[in-house]
Amino acid sequence: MSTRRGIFNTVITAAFALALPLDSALAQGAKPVRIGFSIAKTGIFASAAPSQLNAYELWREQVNARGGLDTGREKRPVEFVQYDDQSNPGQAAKIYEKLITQDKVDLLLAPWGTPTHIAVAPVLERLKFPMVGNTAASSRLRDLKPGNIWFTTAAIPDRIGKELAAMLKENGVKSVALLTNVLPFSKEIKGFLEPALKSAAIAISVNEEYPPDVKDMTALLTKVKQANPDAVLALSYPSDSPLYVRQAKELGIGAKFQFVLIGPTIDFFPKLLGSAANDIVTVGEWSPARNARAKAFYDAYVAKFKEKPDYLDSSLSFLSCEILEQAVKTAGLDRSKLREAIGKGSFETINGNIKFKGVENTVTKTGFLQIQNGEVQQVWPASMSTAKYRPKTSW
Amino acid sequence: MSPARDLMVVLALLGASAGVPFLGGDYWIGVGITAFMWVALTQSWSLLSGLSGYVSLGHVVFYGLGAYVVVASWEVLPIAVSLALAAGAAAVFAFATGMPVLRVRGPYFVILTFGVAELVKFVVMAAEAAAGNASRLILGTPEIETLFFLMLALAAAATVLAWGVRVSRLGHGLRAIREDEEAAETLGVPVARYKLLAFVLSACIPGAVGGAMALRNTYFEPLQAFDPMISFSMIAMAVIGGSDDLRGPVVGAACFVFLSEMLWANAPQLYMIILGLLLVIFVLFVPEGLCGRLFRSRGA
Amino acid sequence: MSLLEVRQLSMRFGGVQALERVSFTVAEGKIIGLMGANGAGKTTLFSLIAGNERPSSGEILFENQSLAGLRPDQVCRRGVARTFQVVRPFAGLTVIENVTTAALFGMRRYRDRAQARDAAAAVLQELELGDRAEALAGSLTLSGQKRLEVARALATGARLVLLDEVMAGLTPMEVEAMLLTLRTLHRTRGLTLVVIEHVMRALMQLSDEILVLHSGRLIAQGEPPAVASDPEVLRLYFGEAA
Amino acid sequence: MIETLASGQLLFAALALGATYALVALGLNLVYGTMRLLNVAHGDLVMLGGYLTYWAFALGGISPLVSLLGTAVAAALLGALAYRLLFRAMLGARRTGPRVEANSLLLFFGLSIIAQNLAALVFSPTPRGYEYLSDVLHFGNVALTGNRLAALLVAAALCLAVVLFLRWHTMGLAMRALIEHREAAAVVGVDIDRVQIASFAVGFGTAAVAGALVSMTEQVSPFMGFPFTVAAFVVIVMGGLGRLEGGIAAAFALGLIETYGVALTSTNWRSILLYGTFVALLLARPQGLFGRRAVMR
Repeated sequence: MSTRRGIFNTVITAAFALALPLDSALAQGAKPVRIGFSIAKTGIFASAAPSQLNAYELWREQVNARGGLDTGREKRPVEFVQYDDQSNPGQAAKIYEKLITQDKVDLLLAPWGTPTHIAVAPVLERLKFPMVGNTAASSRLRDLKPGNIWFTTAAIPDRIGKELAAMLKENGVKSVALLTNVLPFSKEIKGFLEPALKSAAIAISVNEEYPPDVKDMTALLTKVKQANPDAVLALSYPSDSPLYVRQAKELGIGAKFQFVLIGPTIDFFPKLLGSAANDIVTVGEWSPARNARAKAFYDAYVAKFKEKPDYLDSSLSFLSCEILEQAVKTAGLDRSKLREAIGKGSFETINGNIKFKGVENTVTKTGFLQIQNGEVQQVWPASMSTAKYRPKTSW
Repeated sequence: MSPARDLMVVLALLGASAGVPFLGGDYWIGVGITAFMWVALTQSWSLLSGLSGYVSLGHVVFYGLGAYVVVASWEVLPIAVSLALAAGAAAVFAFATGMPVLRVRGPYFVILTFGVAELVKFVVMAAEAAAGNASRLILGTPEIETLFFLMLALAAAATVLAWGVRVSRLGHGLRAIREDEEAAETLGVPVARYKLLAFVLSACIPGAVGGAMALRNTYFEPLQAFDPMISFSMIAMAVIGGSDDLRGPVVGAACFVFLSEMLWANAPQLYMIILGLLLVIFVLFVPEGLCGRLFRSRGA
Repeated sequence: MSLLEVRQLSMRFGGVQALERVSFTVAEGKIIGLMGANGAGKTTLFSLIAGNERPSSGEILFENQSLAGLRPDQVCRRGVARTFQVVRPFAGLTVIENVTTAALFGMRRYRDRAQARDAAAAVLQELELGDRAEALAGSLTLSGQKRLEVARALATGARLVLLDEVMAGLTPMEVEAMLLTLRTLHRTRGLTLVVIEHVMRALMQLSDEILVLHSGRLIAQGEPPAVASDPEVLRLYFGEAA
Repeated sequence: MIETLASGQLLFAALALGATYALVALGLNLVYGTMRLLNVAHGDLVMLGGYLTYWAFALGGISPLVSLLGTAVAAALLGALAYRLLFRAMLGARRTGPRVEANSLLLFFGLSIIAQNLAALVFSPTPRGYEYLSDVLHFGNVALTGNRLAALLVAAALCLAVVLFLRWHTMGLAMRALIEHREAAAVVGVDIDRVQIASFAVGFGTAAVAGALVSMTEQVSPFMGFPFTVAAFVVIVMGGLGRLEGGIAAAFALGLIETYGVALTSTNWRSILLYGTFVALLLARPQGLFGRRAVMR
């Protein structure tokens, strides 16, 4: 019994010891600018979050290497205050309340994912704290009250639906197979894509949905193979995108236009699938070839993390930092000035010029990327293209 | 052991924390909501599992159904009505499934309840997909202070309910069922009826809590509303606090919330690991939980 | 008048015939001894009467009313209580809580918990468990747990109590004590008892009447001296040694 | 439609799926059968096996089919260690039967959280993948990638090997004896401690090999294990807890149900079919599926 009691006490002591605040170890020198955010270190979004966190960390490193964040009067080092939201939007809302009211951070960066942004928005609104969002894409975002939150992405489902139909039409696609993961982003795209395809006179010869925990697609793809459409549009997530590609290769799906929604721009995708990943089209409005800043970001990211950035999330996350940095330079850390600066300003980013109208970035065009010989190229729209679209002729 | 005194202590603690909004500000209100949520959920879980020994690993199903009801009736029904409906839906579901599910015992019951919760999750998901939805967003939910008091009321209600069951014939019968179901039945305990009653009673408050959390999250997606981690957490809190003690869920929830507040600030990555370690240590060395260990109430 | 009547009772488990057309009656206020080798069907008979198992065919009447289709808790509330051969205490509850359960839920059905507790305490006194009331039931000795089984059965307020080997595994002194207790209870409470026992001498002393089961069939019944001299019983039950 | 159902392609998919399930469930079943421990961290061993194989390939260029031997041995050692450090004490501490099972579930859940988050901490949550044997082979009108075929063959061979081991090897016989009746096994002189270590070692080893095979075709990530745990639970409930051959048969049955069920209905029904089968089976046999019903005496 005494041993048990001993172990018990040890546990309690250990728990308290770990829980002791370490704030006393705060850095000396110029008072740092503290930037807070929540990140999904655990839970169902955990595997998606690093591409965002890495971009943040790269940015912080670069800013500090430049002597700090320029607040208009002085340069101050950047320090992050970050908490794990356990992939729970409610938890994220709580964290942003904490960041603003307890930690009294100077600035905020965005959490990962649409639901999390949406859950955080009312907090920002109530506490009047501006934040540049990044990895959120839903037409419902426009329902949010503008003023304290902005969205940088152009990959909003209604815009994707319209643009994808246009791209398919231009490339002579007459029929498609539509495979949709029932998760929110892909379902919403499907909702906008179906009417867009109809008005572009493109037939949907196979229209199927599948759950996020799918383990085998043979039955689904056999139907696709029999229908033999001109294009397959796999509205998929990172966990099932490789499954689609692998089994499409196995069955020799002949469609020349292969669209895979989320996954192809993540580093592991081509490593896992090799040549099968070639000529796959995916959503994205950024590539390293976009401009000089983009190339520099890409190189720095690869050098630091030994893997490629995610063309969607990493670039969006990084450019939201760039916007914040530029807004702070003109407005300082005063929240109302900052709000105005972000809302009305014009920013140079790794994805070119960005301006907001309401909550939305209306400058950046919705585009599509294609993996060509292992390189990711912008193939749509023409005004942003770095290469020409080419049909997929082999797996 | 004086359950009435325990009830007073717990209610006094809850009542005292009602002052948080006036002292702590938004962040602490949020912490309060989370803490009350766990008290309400764990108290409800203990009512069934702590007393009867039927360990439910699927309690999130009631929470998820409640959330779904509130979100689906958003802007159709008044909030008070949809919250009541959320509790009702959870109770009805418990009543409908309880009969067959509660025939299954021991570890089979544990994995069966998990299976039922997952099954319902995927059915809701398929139903939502068929209706063309994948997630729902609700805008214009009540202020955080309102939710705080709502959740406080739910925690208090769960505590009173759990207390009422503990001091009643039902509680006595459930304990007998936990110790030996057949012997209990032979001594006159209406086993099937009591188990079903406990199941239904332990379902209604999680239903309302799920509804309230949907208002807090302003967002509904089946994968999150039916997240099995919620079920696991209820069990872990009850185990750490002590599952056959009215104070156990409060102590367990307080430990979790305290730990997560302390740890995510300084060691966010370690939070889950330490949580896992605590669970292991308690199961191995302190199976009676903190309350059982600290306020040992029975003669041995 | 007969308190319990068993008519043509049969029970099959898979291919095994556990009981075959057993019929007998138990008059009110009597003590009936049930004998038979292991596997003869004694415990099965108890399980059928108490509602733990459903008979394949046949009928059980208690106070001239059929017990068919009743669950164990319903049978208990009619006034039949049983003990278990392998003791089944509510190990994690205290001794008094064990007995209070029976007082609350059995035939007596106290509405008031304090009254139920008082009744339980009284029963514990009768079984000389009064000083162990607050101990956990799991911590009792085997003798104590056997007494607890009896105490629980009594606390239900049952008129018919089925005692399944409550003296097995006890020392001779403990057996004597238990016999004394049972007799006292029988006298003071006017209980009707059916007793399964392997301690033959005890059974003969205690019972008004003996039933002998063999391979599921009732092969003899009558007063103890008559049964003890029945040639078939001697051959089957006592083997060559007799 | 008929054409689809009759095609060898679907059958191959069902078999490949079934073989993975069989291998994962085998270890879970063994550990449950011999010790009544419900290992909800079992899928995390699949994750571990996946990572070991990935790193061997990424850093050392070692073929997964070679490194899986090392992976199996490493996981087996981990299993033996886990038994020694944690479970021997727990099994030794006398509590009633069902509570060991219920407590083990919580215990393993704690370990699962630790394993997943430790992996996230050490390997980062970024998914990893490598390409191996990805050329498409054709057999008649059935097309399949080399890695899937290899995974199917290795998994099937390993399942067979374990079954033969249980049939013919002395230790295997002891394991079966333990599964049938713990006390009886001890009485006839089986060294229970050794058998239990062996069960842990074999159980952990086979799960890690399954992970190695999975990593050839899927990306690995710290949280990939749980779906495997779930599938394995469905399988062993279908096949009968502790019934190893039954489990293997059930795994292939599940592969068939999943593949053909989805082909006949909709892919969206996949999880509903899976959990529906699981729940229906448990409800149909409420006394548990461990072969025999506890008869009350």
